[in-house]
Amino acid sequence: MMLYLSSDKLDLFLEKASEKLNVYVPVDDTNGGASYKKWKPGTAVSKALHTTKSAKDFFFPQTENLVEFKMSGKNIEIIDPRRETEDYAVFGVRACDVRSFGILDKVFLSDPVDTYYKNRREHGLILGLSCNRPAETCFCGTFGIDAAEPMADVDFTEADNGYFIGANTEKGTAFIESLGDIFEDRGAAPAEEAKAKTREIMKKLPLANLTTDGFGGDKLDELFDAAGWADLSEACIACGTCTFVCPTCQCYDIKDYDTGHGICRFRCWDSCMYSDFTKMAHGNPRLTQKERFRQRFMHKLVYFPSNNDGEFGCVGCGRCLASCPINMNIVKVMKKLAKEDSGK
Amino acid sequence: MQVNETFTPTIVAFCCNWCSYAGADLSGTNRLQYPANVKIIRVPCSCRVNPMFILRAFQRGADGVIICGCHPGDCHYTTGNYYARRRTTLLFSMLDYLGIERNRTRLEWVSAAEGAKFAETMNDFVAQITELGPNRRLEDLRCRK
Amino acid sequence: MQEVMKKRAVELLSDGTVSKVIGWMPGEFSYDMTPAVFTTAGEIEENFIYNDFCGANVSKYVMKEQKKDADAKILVFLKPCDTYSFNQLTAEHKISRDNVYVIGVGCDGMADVDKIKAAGIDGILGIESDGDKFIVKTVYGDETIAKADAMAERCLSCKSKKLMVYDEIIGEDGEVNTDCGRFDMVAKLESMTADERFEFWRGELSRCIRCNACRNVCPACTCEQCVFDNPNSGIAQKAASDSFEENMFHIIRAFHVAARCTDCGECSRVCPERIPLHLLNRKFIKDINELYGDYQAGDDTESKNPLTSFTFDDAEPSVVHERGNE
Amino acid sequence: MTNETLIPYLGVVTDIRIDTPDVKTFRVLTPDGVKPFDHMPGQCAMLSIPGVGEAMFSITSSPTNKDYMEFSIKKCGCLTDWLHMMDVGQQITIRGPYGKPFPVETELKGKDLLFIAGGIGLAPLRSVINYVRDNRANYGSVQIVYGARSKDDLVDYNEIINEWMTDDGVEVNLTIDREQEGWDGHVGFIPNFVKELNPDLKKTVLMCGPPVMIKFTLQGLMELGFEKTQVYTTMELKMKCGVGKCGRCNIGDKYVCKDGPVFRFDELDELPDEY
Repeated sequence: MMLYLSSDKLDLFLEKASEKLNVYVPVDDTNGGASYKKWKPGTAVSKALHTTKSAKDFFFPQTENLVEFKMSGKNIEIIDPRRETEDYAVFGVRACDVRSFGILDKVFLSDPVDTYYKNRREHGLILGLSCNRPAETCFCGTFGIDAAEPMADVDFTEADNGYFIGANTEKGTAFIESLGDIFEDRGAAPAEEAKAKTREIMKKLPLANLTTDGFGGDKLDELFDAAGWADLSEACIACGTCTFVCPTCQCYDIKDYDTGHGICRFRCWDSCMYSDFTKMAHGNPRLTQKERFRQRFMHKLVYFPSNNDGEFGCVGCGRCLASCPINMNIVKVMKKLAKEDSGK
Repeated sequence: MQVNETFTPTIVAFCCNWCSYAGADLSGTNRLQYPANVKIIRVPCSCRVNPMFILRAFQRGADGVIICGCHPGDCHYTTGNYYARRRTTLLFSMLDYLGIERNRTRLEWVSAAEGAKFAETMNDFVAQITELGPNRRLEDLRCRK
Repeated sequence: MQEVMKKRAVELLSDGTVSKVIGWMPGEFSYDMTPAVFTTAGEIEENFIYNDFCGANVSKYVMKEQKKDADAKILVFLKPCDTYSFNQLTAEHKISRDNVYVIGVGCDGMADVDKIKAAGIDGILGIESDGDKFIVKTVYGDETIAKADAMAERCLSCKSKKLMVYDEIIGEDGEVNTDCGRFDMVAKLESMTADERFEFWRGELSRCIRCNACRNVCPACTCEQCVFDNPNSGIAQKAASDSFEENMFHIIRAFHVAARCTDCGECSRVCPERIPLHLLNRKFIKDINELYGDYQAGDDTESKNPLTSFTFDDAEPSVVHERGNE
Repeated sequence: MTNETLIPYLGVVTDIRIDTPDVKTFRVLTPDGVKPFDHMPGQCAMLSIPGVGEAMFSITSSPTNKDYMEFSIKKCGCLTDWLHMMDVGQQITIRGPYGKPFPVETELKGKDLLFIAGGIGLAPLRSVINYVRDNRANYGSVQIVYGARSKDDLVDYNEIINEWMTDDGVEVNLTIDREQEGWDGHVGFIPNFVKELNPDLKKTVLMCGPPVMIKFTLQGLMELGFEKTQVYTTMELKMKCGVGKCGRCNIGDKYVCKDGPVFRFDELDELPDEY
């Protein structure tokens, strides 16, 4: 038996949940994309497979103030600008994005812990939604992700004109229980059927056979020196689109901003594709776009697994495939390098 | 837009060194009054005013920005103000297009001999901005006190 | 078309007219072509592709290649809108025309896969062109969509199908379309109240993630170092931190290309958040046309840019205050 | 004090010593007048002037100095320009210590040590040299090869002359790049000087200086018969966070701020050549 919520009760569920915490749902933008917005009565939940930006914003916002300084003469006052974070829930997170949180955790929750991230992470509740209509750009299976089982705090599976609901964590169970009797009990068969159907579709997608063979922490030397990087990076226009829509890209910059009445030190997303990413007073170790381009993919396919027990830094969400201005992406990189490798 | 009775706007005036800056001087020596909340920034020519200067003035808390240059034909560098005229027109038009109140920006030609016109222009502009209220559409929230 | 292009590219490479060919190579799906530089006939035979989805403006790659090797002879295939950018780059001395062999490619409008997806077609396995339709094979079954419905937004208000610069033409040259309605949306915005315009632009610009794609792809953005990347400019910011930053970035970006923008529409095409950035550029074009006389950047390589010229009786900036809606 | 990594502590500059025309040494204490934190030789700290910038500097003073912390800083960019302009009493912010130190308590113990420094490259090594001098019994002989562009560019010249050179069991070899009036010591570049000195192959080498010096000195050492496992150096790349998260100071899979800045050359050999 599983908990079941019929589609027409989704608003009721969101309303009940909103009484307890802030609930964010994907909402269609004016121009065809989707983004997370705070749910209010009347907000329509988007049917889109993906939001344009990933859900990493919730824990690692694009810009956040780290610390403020008041300057007077030779003296400095240091102020911690943080306020108490409110509890919140994010609805409609797909399996790939759920996995990406685990990857971000490995960076931000490893010693020394990033308290800004941790604070947000702890206050957040993830309500996953299994995919039922994956797109051709999806390749989460390559990284061992099951699109049908997001494994979030609570998973929602669309079937039988409604949602089948299962909690995976204590936090999720407590949340579901706290909502009272808006759910009904039903046999899990339709949910299992829907999941099986999704898995079938995943197998038929064009990228279903993409593998990570030939990549990993032990491949550093041969991949770093691979001949393919020059051709692959040829057309790159050095924008940060891929890094900013990526759910696992976590590089950031720290900058100071003079507000006229103090200094606010903030961090913001940064991209290894930018020429000033590694630029120092005495020079730049990554002089051309080839090196910068290589860094991004080496990080995901080699450096990250090397430091994290073989786990890759990509979840196969396909956002970079959809948004790159010149259609260069991790799939093309993997295929070209693998081909080159086998050609040796 | 809420109009606050006690609101004193901050005005940034970019003044050309060769005319309106001297015009401001003249209005001072003639004891003509203009509000103290007009902050004058001296520039070598009205043409030196980069659109970014105007935006950054708003960012740092200006409620209105006025550019003062030599009358067309009188530019110290012969043609600077003609270029300035085209550029400023396009920028003002863009700000208007983005929904920024169109009266927050102005360009006036004030010569070195027009001390009275300078004071009059400033008084008028300050009154206009006071009526508009504080700049909220082009402000940087981080800079708000 | 693709076969003719391939044939000419191979011929020009083999007879030594050119040493590099700028074109497109295929992607993973049938719609994600990547601009590429070919140096051998073999590469062209194997990888050169041209179809309805080759929308990227490759004129800026000519500049990039010439930077690497100023003397290299380059063959480039340009669509009508690309030829305007090419002309403009030549006028600004960013491209040396002498070392480039331009093949103009006739164009009836490019397709945009986002439009196909917006029509509810997803899980795309393959797209075939069939007359005025696309047959789209998907994991969820076959679909058809009229080419007109799949056409990129910018092509719907195409200003000109005329090739402005070429050494030879493949396909058919078209005509300038003065009645393309490309300013309709700008005019519509102008007729709104200031509050409505503000709301509209906040809604659009607040999605900006400062990825810089619009800037980097723009054929008019050719500065060695952008003012937004210069730590000494005081405005170098990577943050999309506040409504002001977004406004400022986009105003300045559009202003810096004002009167040089050829209205190729790349900025809107590449925006991952689908912000209609071309509406900012078109506003400048419309204003310039109305105030200083019709001017089309990239028409030729000789005429004077309206922002580096003037007349004695230009309109005063107060003209802004006098027209349209407040 | 907080245990937040990205929120710095307050520091006060209590003394500024002019070492060379472009190097000054800053003494830093907390506002309460104590040393900001303990560290090991080779570790770094993030110094910042809010509004100007924040950057990583190696801690020049020895951990055995319990009273204060020192940083020798060369003027070469935005932040360092500012630091050079400031007066005693200026507050700055400081966080750290970051990175792995030289293995003074493990691999280097009991070894004969050869220090090779060029220019401001003495800064991180001075911390080790003084640590070794203060724990003299734990280490074998100490040889220091130090070179700079001119006599005026030798950092800590007085300390070298008055303290290091008078120590028993410490051999100091100085060199400058070009002949100079008032200089009767060695003239020539460090790589050649090291070869001329022909140091004992049993020594362990600690090296820091400009990249080109490191490259050629390493070559020279290899020619003399040294192994890469005998040579340590300390690296620098652009850093923002200092804790291996901001993602820019990596060489391959190693982050200089966290896994470095001290590397043994055989470790560097395994990393891609991107520094």
